[in-house]
Amino acid sequence: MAPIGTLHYLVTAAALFILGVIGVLTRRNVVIILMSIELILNAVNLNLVAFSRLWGLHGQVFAIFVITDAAAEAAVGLGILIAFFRNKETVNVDEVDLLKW
Amino acid sequence: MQPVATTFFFYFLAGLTLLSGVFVITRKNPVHSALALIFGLLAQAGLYLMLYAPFVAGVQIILYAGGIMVLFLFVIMLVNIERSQREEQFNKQWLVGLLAAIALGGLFVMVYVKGKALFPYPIAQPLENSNTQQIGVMLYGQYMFAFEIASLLLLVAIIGAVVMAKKRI
Amino acid sequence: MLNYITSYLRSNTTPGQAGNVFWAFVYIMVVFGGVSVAVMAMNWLERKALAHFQIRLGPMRVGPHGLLQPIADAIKLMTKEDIIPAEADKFVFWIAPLIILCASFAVYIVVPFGPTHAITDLNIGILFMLGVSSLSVLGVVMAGWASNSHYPLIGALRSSAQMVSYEVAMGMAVVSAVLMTSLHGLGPYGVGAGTSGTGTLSMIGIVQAQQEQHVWFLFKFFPLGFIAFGIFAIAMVAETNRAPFDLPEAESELTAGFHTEYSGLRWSLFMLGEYAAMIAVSSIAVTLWLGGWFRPFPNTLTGETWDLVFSLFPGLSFLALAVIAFVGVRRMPKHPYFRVQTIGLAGFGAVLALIGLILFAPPVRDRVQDIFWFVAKVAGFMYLYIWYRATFPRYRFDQLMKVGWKVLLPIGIGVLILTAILGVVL
Amino acid sequence: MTDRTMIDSKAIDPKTTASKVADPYLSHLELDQPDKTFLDSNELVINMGPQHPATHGVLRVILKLDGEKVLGTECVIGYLHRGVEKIAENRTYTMFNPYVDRMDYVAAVSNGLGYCEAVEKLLNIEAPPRAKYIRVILTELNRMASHQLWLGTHALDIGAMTPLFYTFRDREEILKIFEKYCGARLTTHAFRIGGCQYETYEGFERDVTKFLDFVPPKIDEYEELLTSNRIWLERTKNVGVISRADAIALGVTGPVLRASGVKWDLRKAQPYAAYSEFDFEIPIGANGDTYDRYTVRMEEMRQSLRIIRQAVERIPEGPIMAKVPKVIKPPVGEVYHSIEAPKGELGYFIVSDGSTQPYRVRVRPPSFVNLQALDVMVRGALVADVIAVIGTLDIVLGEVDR
Repeated sequence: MAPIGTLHYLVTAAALFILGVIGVLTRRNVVIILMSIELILNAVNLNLVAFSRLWGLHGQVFAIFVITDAAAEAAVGLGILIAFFRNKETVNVDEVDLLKW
Repeated sequence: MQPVATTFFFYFLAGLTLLSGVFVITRKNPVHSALALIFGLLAQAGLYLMLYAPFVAGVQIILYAGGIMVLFLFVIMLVNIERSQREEQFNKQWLVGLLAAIALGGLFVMVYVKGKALFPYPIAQPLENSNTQQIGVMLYGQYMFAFEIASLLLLVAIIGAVVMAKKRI
Repeated sequence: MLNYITSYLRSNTTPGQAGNVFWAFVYIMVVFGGVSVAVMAMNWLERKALAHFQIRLGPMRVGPHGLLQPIADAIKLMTKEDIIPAEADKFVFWIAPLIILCASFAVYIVVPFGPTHAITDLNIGILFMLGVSSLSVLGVVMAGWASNSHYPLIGALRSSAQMVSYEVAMGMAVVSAVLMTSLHGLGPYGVGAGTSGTGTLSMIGIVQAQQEQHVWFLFKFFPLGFIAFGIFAIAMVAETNRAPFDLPEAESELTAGFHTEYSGLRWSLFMLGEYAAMIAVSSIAVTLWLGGWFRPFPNTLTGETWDLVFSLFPGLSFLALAVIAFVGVRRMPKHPYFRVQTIGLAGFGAVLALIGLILFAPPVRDRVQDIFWFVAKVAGFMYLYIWYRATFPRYRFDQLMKVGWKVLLPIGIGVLILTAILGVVL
Repeated sequence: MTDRTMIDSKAIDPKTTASKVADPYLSHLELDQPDKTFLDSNELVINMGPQHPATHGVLRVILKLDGEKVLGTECVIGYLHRGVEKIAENRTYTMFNPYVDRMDYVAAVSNGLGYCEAVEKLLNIEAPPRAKYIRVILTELNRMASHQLWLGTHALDIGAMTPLFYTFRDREEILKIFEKYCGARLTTHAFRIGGCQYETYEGFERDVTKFLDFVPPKIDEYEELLTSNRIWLERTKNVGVISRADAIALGVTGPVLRASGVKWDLRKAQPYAAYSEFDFEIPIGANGDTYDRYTVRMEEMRQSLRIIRQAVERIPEGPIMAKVPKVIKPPVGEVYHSIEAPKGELGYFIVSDGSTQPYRVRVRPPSFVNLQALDVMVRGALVADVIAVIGTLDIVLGEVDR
């Protein structure tokens, strides 16, 4: 077996990213879409950390920022979801078709 | 650690990550999705450890698996999931989405094949024990401004989430 | 191969750091077994101590003074019917106790029982401990949700809110202790002043920092370390869902909280996880504030004589337990019906005495000392847990939140800031 | 919009929504919006009991919750209904006497006292002084026992386990005295119509005096565990408040009424037995919250001890039984007699048609009336407060359901 290099991690991250994109594009449940976004962010993180192995720690610092961002995104996203659910009684993203209610 | 173990653990953790990703986007029940995502995140923390990024791994566990996922589970329980399960799971443009994703994947493959030389096998580096400390120095030195912005962002997110989710403010 | 095994013994690091898989495996087995035994002992002790608080006898029937009661309980729980409610989500219901169990046992990877007696020493040790122990929230939430019933759901919501809230206060207290590792300011003995160095997150490193600074962090910057410890000591009780913060399983309100629908082995996994988590957080407190594996008074009572005296403690304590057992033998009723029990208790006492005598042997003595002091300190916390349970009424949910967010958290932040300021000034 | 119709046609989801079953008990809880979830208000309806560790038997409380906040309660009773009042119509006056012990089984002596005095009033006879003193001693001992049991279970409901065992230890001494006196510990059947059946046993006074010396430090011990305990204060102060006016309007009696600041105690207001001859205080509270009810009951225990001490010291010699006809056949008429039971006003309304059996017996149980205050007391409070309030009302389901 070949030794594990950066490329291995990059390929893993790319696959994870694609999975996330598929999730966002095809699912209708808002919760799962948000989770898919987390997958995408994680794929980015994996890339950053893998690169930080080659080119210094900046990648890791950025990964931490990305995690912070993910936390903020999840909080706001889920807050919107709850507000949405309270009004429409559904978590189907296709139903989000009004600008105002 | 021996190279064999490294290889094994990489494939194991990477496989777990991808498998859980697949489960996340295919499960009907959001709780199962969330469970899969948790395992994926933990596996990814393992991958970070293998990349000598213990601090990121720790943050991943404490924030992602322990914090954000609890938030997700909470919300899933609050919204009526049984109903959403009965609905159609995939939207009408799933084929287009799939095509777009495959195109994206093709792009990645192309980039990696063309730029393989850019990503050399990392030279065996010594164990970086003070890694965490350097990250701290960087966060509070070079990236001070970004760090403060991030804290502001979190504050805004807290307020935003409260405003959104609360019934009567 | 043999060399691979023995080479570790000559090194002075943990097996994880030495990269010695064999010894790491041995350590994992020992720690896992030890914690399981400790949980069983804790079970017996809690029932016994609680009973004596409450002028009862507690378990008396299975074995002398109920010593075999935990084993009998374990057998009972294993043979009980394992019920999964019809409407439950089978998979999640099945995996929830395992999550809790794994989370609370994984923590022990970095618990330092001695300078070399840990499975490994991560340089993010304390972060790892906090992170992994926070994972048990997931198990609680899932158990409550999967049961598909009102009481468990409310219990799960309560308990996850509680655990998440108290984690914040706990984190603040921990950070102030971690900060102290880098501040070599004036300890009570004025040693090491002005040599501010780098801090550490590693569990062994934290204890060693206390050694270098010649002070337990409990007494560092006097009231500050003490307050931080107090915050942690309160938050850890809340974190493990024990009285007086046992709302998630408040018997009188929610029957049994998130594990209402669980029975048999699965239920016992919850209990195992809970007790293991109690021991784990106590060991965090011991490591961070009470000098980990160091004996008491390392600064005032110095010298060879005192070292010798303190090194006799492990053996002496076992001998004392043996004496208690023998007194129990004397007090056993002389009826033939009790003969087996009397012999059993005498045998138990003899085993304890034997262990005590072995612990007096110099080579064993030196190696076991660290572990003994660590375990003794943790045991003190375990006793506190029981004491709390016997004494306090239960908080109401909003009061619990109030205590967490409006009392502990601000104090924690204040202590953190003051510690930082003091560290810079001194 | 196909999903919409699908949703509406589906059965409601049992996890997060209220059951739509037409339950007569639930009518006032306005459950007409069943398809709501956790996010909306007025959604969660919980059945607390009848199998619940904190409802003191078989009380079923239907709680309508908004999160943890209580929007309304409905008590469903009758799980322990044994038709005591109906039984009375088929028994002679004497035969019915033991049955009353089974109502408030933790204060059986008080029940017996109320019944015997009611019948005596109907017969227009009076028990001799010595019998009256014995009655006072036993009834007050029983009040102690009842309050001790209340304290233990109430503290247990709030989460303090230990007081339960302490109170049971001390209650045991009272039960021992009962056992020595009449052979029974719980449902004593201590009194007869016209007096007492048994003369006090040899050493009765010594036992009681010993108990009187033994118990005050124990009461201090309970108070030490609870009275100034911070958590206890937070759990009980301003919890389940009932105002003076509300308490009177709801007909609440006993310590619950007195904690709201009404100085009403039948032992003083309408003295029965020998109570007019003793000197004691009526403790009252100020706020009518759970803590006041606790302090009132604690003080009542001490006052009981005071009464018992006076009674033991002054107990007169003489007969213990008045002249009662062999066959009790009261004149046609009706009578209402009430006493201050540990839980409040215990009243007996007896209608006689001149035969050997009562035409109708109606009991006014204090627990039943006090229980009606539950809804007022817990509205807007949290679930945990419901537990505390049920505990503080000190209900006995045997008496509520009869």
